[in-house]
Amino acid sequence: MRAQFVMAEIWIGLRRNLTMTIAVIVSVALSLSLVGAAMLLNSQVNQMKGYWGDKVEVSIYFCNKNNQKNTKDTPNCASGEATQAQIDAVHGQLDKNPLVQKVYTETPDQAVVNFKKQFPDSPLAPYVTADSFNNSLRVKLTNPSLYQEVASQVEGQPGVAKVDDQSAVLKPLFNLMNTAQWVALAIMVIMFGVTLLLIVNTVRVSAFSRKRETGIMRLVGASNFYVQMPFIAEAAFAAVVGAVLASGMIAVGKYVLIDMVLRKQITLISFIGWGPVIQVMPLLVVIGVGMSSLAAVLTLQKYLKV
Amino acid sequence: MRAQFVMAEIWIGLRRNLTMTIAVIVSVALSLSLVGAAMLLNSQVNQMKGYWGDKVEVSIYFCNKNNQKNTKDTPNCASGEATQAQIDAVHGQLDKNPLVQKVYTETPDQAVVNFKKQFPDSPLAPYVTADSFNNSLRVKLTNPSLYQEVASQVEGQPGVAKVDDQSAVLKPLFNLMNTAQWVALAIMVIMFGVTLLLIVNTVRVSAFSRKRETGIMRLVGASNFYVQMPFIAEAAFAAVVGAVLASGMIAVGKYVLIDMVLRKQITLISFIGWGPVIQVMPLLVVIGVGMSSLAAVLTLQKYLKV
Amino acid sequence: MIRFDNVSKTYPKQNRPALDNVSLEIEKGEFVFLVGSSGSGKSTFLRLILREERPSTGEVHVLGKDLAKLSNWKVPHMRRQLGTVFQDFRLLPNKTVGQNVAFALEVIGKPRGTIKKVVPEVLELVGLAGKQDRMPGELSGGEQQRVAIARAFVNRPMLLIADEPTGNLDPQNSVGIMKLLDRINRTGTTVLMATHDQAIVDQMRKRVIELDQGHLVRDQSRGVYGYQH
Amino acid sequence: MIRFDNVSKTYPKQNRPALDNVSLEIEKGEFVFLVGSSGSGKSTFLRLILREERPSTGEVHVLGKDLAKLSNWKVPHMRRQLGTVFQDFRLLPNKTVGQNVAFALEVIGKPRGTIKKVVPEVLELVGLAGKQDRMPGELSGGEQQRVAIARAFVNRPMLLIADEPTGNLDPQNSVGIMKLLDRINRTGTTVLMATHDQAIVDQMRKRVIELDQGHLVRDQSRGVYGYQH
Ligand SMILES: Nc1ncnc2c1ncn2[C@@H]1O[C@H](COP(=O)(O)OP(=O)(O)OP(=O)(O)O)[C@@H](O)[C@H]1O
Ligand SMILES: Nc1ncnc2c1ncn2[C@@H]1O[C@H](COP(=O)(O)OP(=O)(O)OP(=O)(O)O)[C@@H](O)[C@H]1O
Ligand SMILES: [Mg+2]
Ligand SMILES: [Mg+2]
Repeated sequence: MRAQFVMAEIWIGLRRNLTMTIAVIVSVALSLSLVGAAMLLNSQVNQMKGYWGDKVEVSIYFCNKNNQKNTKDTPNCASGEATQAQIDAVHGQLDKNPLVQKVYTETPDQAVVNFKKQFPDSPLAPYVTADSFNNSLRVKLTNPSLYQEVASQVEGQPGVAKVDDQSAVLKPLFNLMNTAQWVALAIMVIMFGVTLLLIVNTVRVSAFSRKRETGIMRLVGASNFYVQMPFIAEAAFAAVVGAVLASGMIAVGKYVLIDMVLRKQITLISFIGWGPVIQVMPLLVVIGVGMSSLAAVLTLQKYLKV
Repeated sequence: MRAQFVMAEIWIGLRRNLTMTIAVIVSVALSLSLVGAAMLLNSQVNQMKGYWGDKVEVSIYFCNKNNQKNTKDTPNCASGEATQAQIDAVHGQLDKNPLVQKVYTETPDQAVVNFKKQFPDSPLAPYVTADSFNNSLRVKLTNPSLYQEVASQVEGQPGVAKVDDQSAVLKPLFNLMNTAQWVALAIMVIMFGVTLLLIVNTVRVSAFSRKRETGIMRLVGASNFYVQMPFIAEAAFAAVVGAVLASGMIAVGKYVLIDMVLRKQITLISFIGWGPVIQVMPLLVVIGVGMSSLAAVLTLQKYLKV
Repeated sequence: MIRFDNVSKTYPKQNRPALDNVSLEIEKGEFVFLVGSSGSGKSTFLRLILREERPSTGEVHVLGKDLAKLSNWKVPHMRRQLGTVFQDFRLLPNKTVGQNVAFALEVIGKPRGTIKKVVPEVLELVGLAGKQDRMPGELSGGEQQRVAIARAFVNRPMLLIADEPTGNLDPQNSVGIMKLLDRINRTGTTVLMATHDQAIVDQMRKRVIELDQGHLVRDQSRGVYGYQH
Repeated sequence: MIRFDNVSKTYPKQNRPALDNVSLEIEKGEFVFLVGSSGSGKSTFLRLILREERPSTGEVHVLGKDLAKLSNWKVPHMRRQLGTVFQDFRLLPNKTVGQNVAFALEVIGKPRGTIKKVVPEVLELVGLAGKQDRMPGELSGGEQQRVAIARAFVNRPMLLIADEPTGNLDPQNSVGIMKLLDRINRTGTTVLMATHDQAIVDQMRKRVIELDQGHLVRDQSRGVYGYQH
């Protein structure tokens, strides 16, 4: 009985102000979809960080014939192409270094294959031959930030053309991704704020427009629960519908943006799948309902006194 | 006198509901800053499109020594490096083609210089020598989409290793930028909607809470102008303050994000300067005031009848 | 001054008309009581004069104008020539007595000099001289109704409309308000007052118009509240 | 039933107290008129009993409980034992008569069976049998006030509080309402009624409590409205 009556009251409240209800649902949906988008951007960035973080390594390039001609850039190579003995010596040193986790060798032929795999669309691709590359060692460190210690040990050794820290190359990328995360966070906070304000306003309008009912309720001794419930339930209902709409918008957005557009065009990046999207959806419902109920309760504290 | 009284009424209205006023200002500021950000993203994308659009051209690579070794990729080069006569023949044909706007030549030495300028951070940079490149012609077309006609004329001619359409390479990039523009537009529309709803709600609360005043005003024969002015002016005032705050946020955002972070890390892209930012600011004020006045007028049509 | 020609008014979603084919005329300078039991249509009658409602059929003429032909934006100007008083005073609780009266002039754009002059004059007329700076909450109901009358009269309207002005007042204060309305009527202002107050109607002996379920059932000069009491 | 011990009430930002050191007691089953000119503190007196306001000093006991010691969340339960009626009826315009009365039971969580049974009973008691499905707008003021009384009485409260229940009614309807309140009083319910209506008070000859500017100036059994009229 109680439940049925309360439901009926909520329904009347929602219907009475249909435009208002729709307005709240739409704005909650819009806000939450931006919140969800920000969360997904965050997942995407984390995924990219993980993907590239695994690949961070130090590269040691040995001299080849081309470097000999071009001693301005690689002064260590004046004596010509690096010998296998020189390469082995460096390899041996690295194997003994406790900072080094693993050492791979890459011959010029492997380098050509890797290059073509990594940059299939590069305008250079047709001209890349084994001559363009050097023998090199790829070193995985136990702690990438101690790169400098390994580099200084190896740099200037006979036959070493150049020591390259890939993490230095990836650093701008990581910074960029960090920036993207901050922007996403900022948008999220902004949207939280806007949604809260919207709901507070709406509950105020609702409380104003139903002053008569609530006045009578208090008069006849309805408990605070009975007086406030319809408002809170209305706000929560609008939030649930809004969150569901937002989930739909996010799903459509992810499908169109990532699956139909980006994934076909940017093959280098691994994009998020449906997992994070599906995880975000219940979160949106929880956030929406929690926020709107909270806003409703706080607003009603002020507008519906005993 | 009239003006002074109206100002006093507006001031009373704003002060009476200080929390409300602050809430509206904050939400207008947040919404407009997202609107502004979307506009700036649009400017940025347009700038990038212009920058790269100018560079779209067809490249014709002639055979060099490396291609001869690697006839799988470039079967046309079996007879060895292209002669100057072959190059001139192709050049002459292109000059006669009405689809061609201009033809540049690029020697391998120029190619090295251009490569190093364009990709200073590339891991290949130290190994790139004139040997890596070919003689090539860069062809600017009157209409880039007719690339295929030019390509078929030139392809397979003696000495031609490969014909490359740069617009094909840039296409995913343009698609990506178009996507970014759509996303920005969507965020903008969403924020417009949310802001409108917020202002409508606020004006409703304001009209509700001042029913007594407006009732008396209509009773004593105040014109609609006098009755509605304070509400519209309140909304407009909140919008102006909100737009100013949004302008500030955008300026700070552009400085921190673009000038302090991105510009240092991504040297390939030309970022927008302060021009578009300064253009957006008055636009935000106009949009904010226009939208809120409109929302106020429409809301009042319903809530304050003669 | 006021003419009703076969006026009926049915509110939306109501099946019974609130006013049913009412025709009457009120001349300049009259003092008219509008009586009738609750729901008989008194307030509806007054709202039609104020053009807060429009008749379903028939014509309402006020101050020589057919209200049906009055465009919306001209309504405020028409209302400036009428004064209105209600049972619940309708004062602004956060403005002083003087500000409440001045408000009515400010919102119709009167110059400040005029306001400074006429507000104390009208407050003296209604017997509130010296209480200009009191808040409505500090006054008795009778005094609050005097403020409302001052506000209605400050613009020197041709017609004063009062909807149960003594409904919230005790008998003593009611008598005071009636004396004030009588004084205003003597200045030439037409007064039309809806009331339930038998004692007052019987005592004043003015023209009485009685409505019953929307029908005009009596129009009597120098009448009393009802036949059967 | 009700006991005031040296109760004073000063509203915030007011310098004059609305009630000043009032002490009195009302016994079970009494019928009490609360009279006094506008602003004398009648509504304040009633609001203190309903615990819509709290006294500045002094103690208010209602139904044997010290209201000062009643925690906020227990107030609704206390109010269920009181019935309240106001001048402006306070009905819900978009619910039928029956729904308006049932509403009072639904919001305090009464089972549906009880509601179905008691609503027609109480409507018959107040003389509205058969009008269960009418909307308030279709009723006369007197009938609307009967609905409000039915709502106040449906829970069979010990105490019925009425703040000028006849203030919006014509004399005929007022008499009907007074007869109804008298009938309710005869069932054993204490009735406390604030009023301006001299005719009613003079005719009923019940206990009269008079307030003047917040002071208790008269407490007379079988009294009349005032000495000086
Ligand atoms: N806004 C409205 N919408 C629908 N019906 C209305 C409206 N106002 C009044 N009515 C109905 O019109 C009829 C006449 O109402 P009106 O207020 O004119 O009566 P009244 O004589 O002023 O009564 P009272 O003495 O109670 O003030 C009543 O039946 C009432 O229910
Ligand atoms: N909420 C309030 N805030 C401030 N002052 C108030 C408030 N309610 C009443 N007052 C003041 O308290 C005094 C007593 O008011 P109260 O409403 O109790 O009088 P009353 O006897 O019911 O008058 P009436 O016959 O007009 O209803 C008045 O001076 C009034 O202005
Ligand atoms: Mg009326
Ligand atoms: Mg009172």
